[in-house]
Amino acid sequence: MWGSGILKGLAITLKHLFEWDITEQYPEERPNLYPRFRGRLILNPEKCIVCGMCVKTCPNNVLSFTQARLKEGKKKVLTSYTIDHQYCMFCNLCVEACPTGGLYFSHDFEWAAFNREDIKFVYEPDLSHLELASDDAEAGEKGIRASKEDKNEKLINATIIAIRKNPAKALGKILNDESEALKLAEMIGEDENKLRKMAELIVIDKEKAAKVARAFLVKGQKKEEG
Amino acid sequence: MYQELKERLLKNWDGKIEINEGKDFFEIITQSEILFTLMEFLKKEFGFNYLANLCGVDYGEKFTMVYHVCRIPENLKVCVKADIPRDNPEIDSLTCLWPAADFQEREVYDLMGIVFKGHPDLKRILLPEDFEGHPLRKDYKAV
Amino acid sequence: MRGAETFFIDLARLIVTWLEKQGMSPLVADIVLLVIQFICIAAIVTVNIIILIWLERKISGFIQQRLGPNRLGPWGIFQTIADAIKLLTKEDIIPSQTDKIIFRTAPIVFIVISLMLYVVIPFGDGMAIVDLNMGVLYFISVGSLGTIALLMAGWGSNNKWSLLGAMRAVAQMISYEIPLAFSLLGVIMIAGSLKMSDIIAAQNNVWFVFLQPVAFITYFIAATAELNRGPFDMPEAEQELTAGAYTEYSGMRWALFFLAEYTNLFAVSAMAAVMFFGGWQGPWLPSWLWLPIKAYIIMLVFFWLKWTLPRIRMDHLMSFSWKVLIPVTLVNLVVTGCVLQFFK
Amino acid sequence: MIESDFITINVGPQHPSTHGGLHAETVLDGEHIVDVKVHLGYVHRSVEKIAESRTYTQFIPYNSRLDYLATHLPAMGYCQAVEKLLGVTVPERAEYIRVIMAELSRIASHMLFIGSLAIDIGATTGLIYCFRDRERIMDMFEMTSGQRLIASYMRIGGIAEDLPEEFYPAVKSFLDDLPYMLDEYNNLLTGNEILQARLKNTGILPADKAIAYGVSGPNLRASGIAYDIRKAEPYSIYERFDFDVPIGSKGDNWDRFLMRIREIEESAKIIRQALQDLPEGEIRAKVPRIIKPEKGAEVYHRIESSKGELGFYIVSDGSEKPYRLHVRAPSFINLGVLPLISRGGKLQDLIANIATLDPVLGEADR
Repeated sequence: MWGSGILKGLAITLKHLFEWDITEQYPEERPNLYPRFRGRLILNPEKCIVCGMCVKTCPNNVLSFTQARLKEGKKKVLTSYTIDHQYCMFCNLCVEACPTGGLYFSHDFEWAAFNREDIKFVYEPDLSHLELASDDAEAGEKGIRASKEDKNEKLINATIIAIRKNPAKALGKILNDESEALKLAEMIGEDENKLRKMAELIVIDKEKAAKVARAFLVKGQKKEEG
Repeated sequence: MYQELKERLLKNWDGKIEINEGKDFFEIITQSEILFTLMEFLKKEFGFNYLANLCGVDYGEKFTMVYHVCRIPENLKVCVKADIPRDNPEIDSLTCLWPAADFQEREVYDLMGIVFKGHPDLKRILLPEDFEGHPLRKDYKAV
Repeated sequence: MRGAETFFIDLARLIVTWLEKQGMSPLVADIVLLVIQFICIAAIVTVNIIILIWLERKISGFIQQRLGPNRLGPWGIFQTIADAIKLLTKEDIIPSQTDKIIFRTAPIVFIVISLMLYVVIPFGDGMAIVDLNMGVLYFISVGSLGTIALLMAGWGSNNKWSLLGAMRAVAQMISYEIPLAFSLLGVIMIAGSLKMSDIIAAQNNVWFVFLQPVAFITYFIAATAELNRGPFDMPEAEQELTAGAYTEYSGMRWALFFLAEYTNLFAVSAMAAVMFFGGWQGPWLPSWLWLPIKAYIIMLVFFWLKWTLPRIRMDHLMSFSWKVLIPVTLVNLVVTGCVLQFFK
Repeated sequence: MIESDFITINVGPQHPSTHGGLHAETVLDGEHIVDVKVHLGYVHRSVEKIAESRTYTQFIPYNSRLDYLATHLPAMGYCQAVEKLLGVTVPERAEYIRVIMAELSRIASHMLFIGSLAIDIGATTGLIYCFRDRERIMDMFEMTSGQRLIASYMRIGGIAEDLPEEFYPAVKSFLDDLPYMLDEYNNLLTGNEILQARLKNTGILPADKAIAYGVSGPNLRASGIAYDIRKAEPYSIYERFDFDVPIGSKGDNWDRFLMRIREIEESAKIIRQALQDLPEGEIRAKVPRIIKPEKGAEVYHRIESSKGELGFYIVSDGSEKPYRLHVRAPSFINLGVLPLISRGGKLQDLIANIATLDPVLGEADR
């Protein structure tokens, strides 16, 4: 009251006027970084087993890579790895996801650049001494998406075999009635094309597969009647 | 309290509403036509004075408006849901009951495209005025 | 010691005698001397401002536990010079919707008015450029002209923020003119003269700050408001009016306002030193050093206040002037008059 | 005859004291405010839409970007909402660490509030002192999570990493120094007559209006309503701690300012208790790598963030991504009351009103 508060405030500022300053003079004095500090995201290619977990966990599509298979042993190798730092949120999810500890954050924080491309990290190992499987080299170009398609292909083949072996069980997944499933299997018969299409549908979109199967059955029934 | 509320609600709107007593919220599923009277009833008769949250959910063939209403400081809480047909997304505005609904309804209108009848100033709030489409709808395609 | 004391007076005399030897009439020689003096003042003011700006930034830095400018030169003393060069070379932007003539003249008017204040300030024993016998009156009246410059700036900018700032400036400066003048009246009553040299001479035995403490405080507050410094920086009010009257100004035009503010600051502080702290009087050092020293100490207090206090609200500011300061100064006047009459 | 007219000025989106991209279209009669219209959306990032294309885990770092001043609070709210959806129980130690982090975030946010209020009403130095002290909390965040401002430390089912050794002395010394820090703020700001004159009796928000407008958090409590979700509906382990809910009397700017200072003290109390009881043990519950809540499950989880009631409404469709995620952002709804409390005041009060409502535009616009 009556200016005493103002005087108290003035005393505080006067006290600090003669106090030691706390500014950290940055380029000369280096900041004290704690061990967990997240600077630049670094890949240790030696430890990478090309599992793609980091790409799947990244929320912001920072990471991408391409892969190839060795001719002998079918071991996967990395052909390139890209970390686009401009989208990175430093959330640490990829580091936590990496099963071998191949990704980590360094303490490097001074990486301002003039171009967006300059803060992109691209790792391209020298693979000339390795013999790559020829067909996989192409697939490797498409990277993770290719591997996904690869996976689908396997599943489709498996489904075709399953339908041939036990149509009631395999087709029963999309049709409720076992007798209907058997009928459908009969109608598909030995037609490779139809079989493959059905298997594809089952793998990619089950609901659509069910619809198609039902339509197919109805059509078949009409044919029989007509 | 909740028991009394349940009895009164069923007495007033038997057949038109459905009541679920979840572990978190006392849930009332109602229809968009009677939403306003129901809310008015909740506010006037049971003193639910605090509209905590409202938002819309796009379920494909229909929208659902979800309201979380509380009575404070006692912390009694009710969740009210009302379905809206997709081809005619209209529902009564609650701004005259709770001014808190003003901004939130504008947000739902902006992002979900639900029209609130009786809202004093129903304009886009987060997106620019000339924006086309309602991004939180499931059929919205981002370019 | 004698030589140092009269150095500037001897120099002036030397110049006049030399000019007269060249065959000039005494009148012309005097006019030439005046011109030289005014140029000197402009130079002193400029150098002074460079130091002042650096000092304020340094002080504010220390108060806030920062270092202040420290990159250019030792302790950053060349920072202001670098800033001045930057401001001078900056593109001159005049927004298209402004009232061009008023917009352009406002900063010039402001700086000229603030330079005019220095005419009556006695920098040392017998070192006022013109020792007017109504010096205090001149100071007050010229000082109040600054309002017009701010109003011109605000109006000419054709910007609503600037206009609000200008309106605030006018309201504030007119209200604080009165307590400012009233608080000086007490001093004038004791000294019995409006002449600066007489007032300083009257403080031979005791400084007026001890005889008129209330007047000093009211003068200080009113002067802060007159200078538009924090906590009374209404017309500028960065956080509310986004720099108020100066919003549209940039580069050197803006710098002129800035210069004028610091010029005013020094003038008002020097005035406080003259009126309350015995002017150039002081032991050991020559008289022309004492006044700047006293003025600088007063300015440090201005800095200290600005970097401590929040900005007062406009209506509180006005009511503080009309409801507190003016009654207090009036009572002070009455008491001074009574005491003077009693001891006569 | 002098004609007079109103002036319309745009306070923001580029203005020194609108705390980001807030745009208040203000109609002035001289210095008096006739009307204020709030325009939002200048930092709209469609977080709710982003959530629909991210898995539950991937969405965690986006939360801290909502209220970047209290980084752990929104992340904690979101993780708890998902845990509620899954029915996961978080280990004791993780709960305690979460509470410590949340309360530290609250202190950091409130310190910034005091500082930014100070600078908004012209006391530049107050800001620097508050930032100086907040820096110590930021250091603690860096120790624990590696990030200063927007740490992604919370995980579904617990936390990312255990506390490092150097954290304990740091937090202890911070808590020991906190009373001195508050003393300094009180001497510099709270006791200052100019500040009191500017805050007292301005921007008055009566209790009934506050409730009707959905105002929550310290702003609601300043109006005299003791409603704190930590007490009213204890989430996490808040029922184990002994703390008070400070309430104001009038609901003016002054009350809202005091609320923050007193809440810092209460938060410090909670942290002290949590540190004392901190058990050893697991820091993360067993949660499947791919999180798929059951189809049709939905949850509305709310926590007491530093700004008010922060709610997450999540609807699941059985897939690994949320079907719909709605954030009930307290800043957004608190801003709705700005016209009400500003009308009839002065232009300078508007600045103080914005400052004491404490909006974070990242959260308001989402």
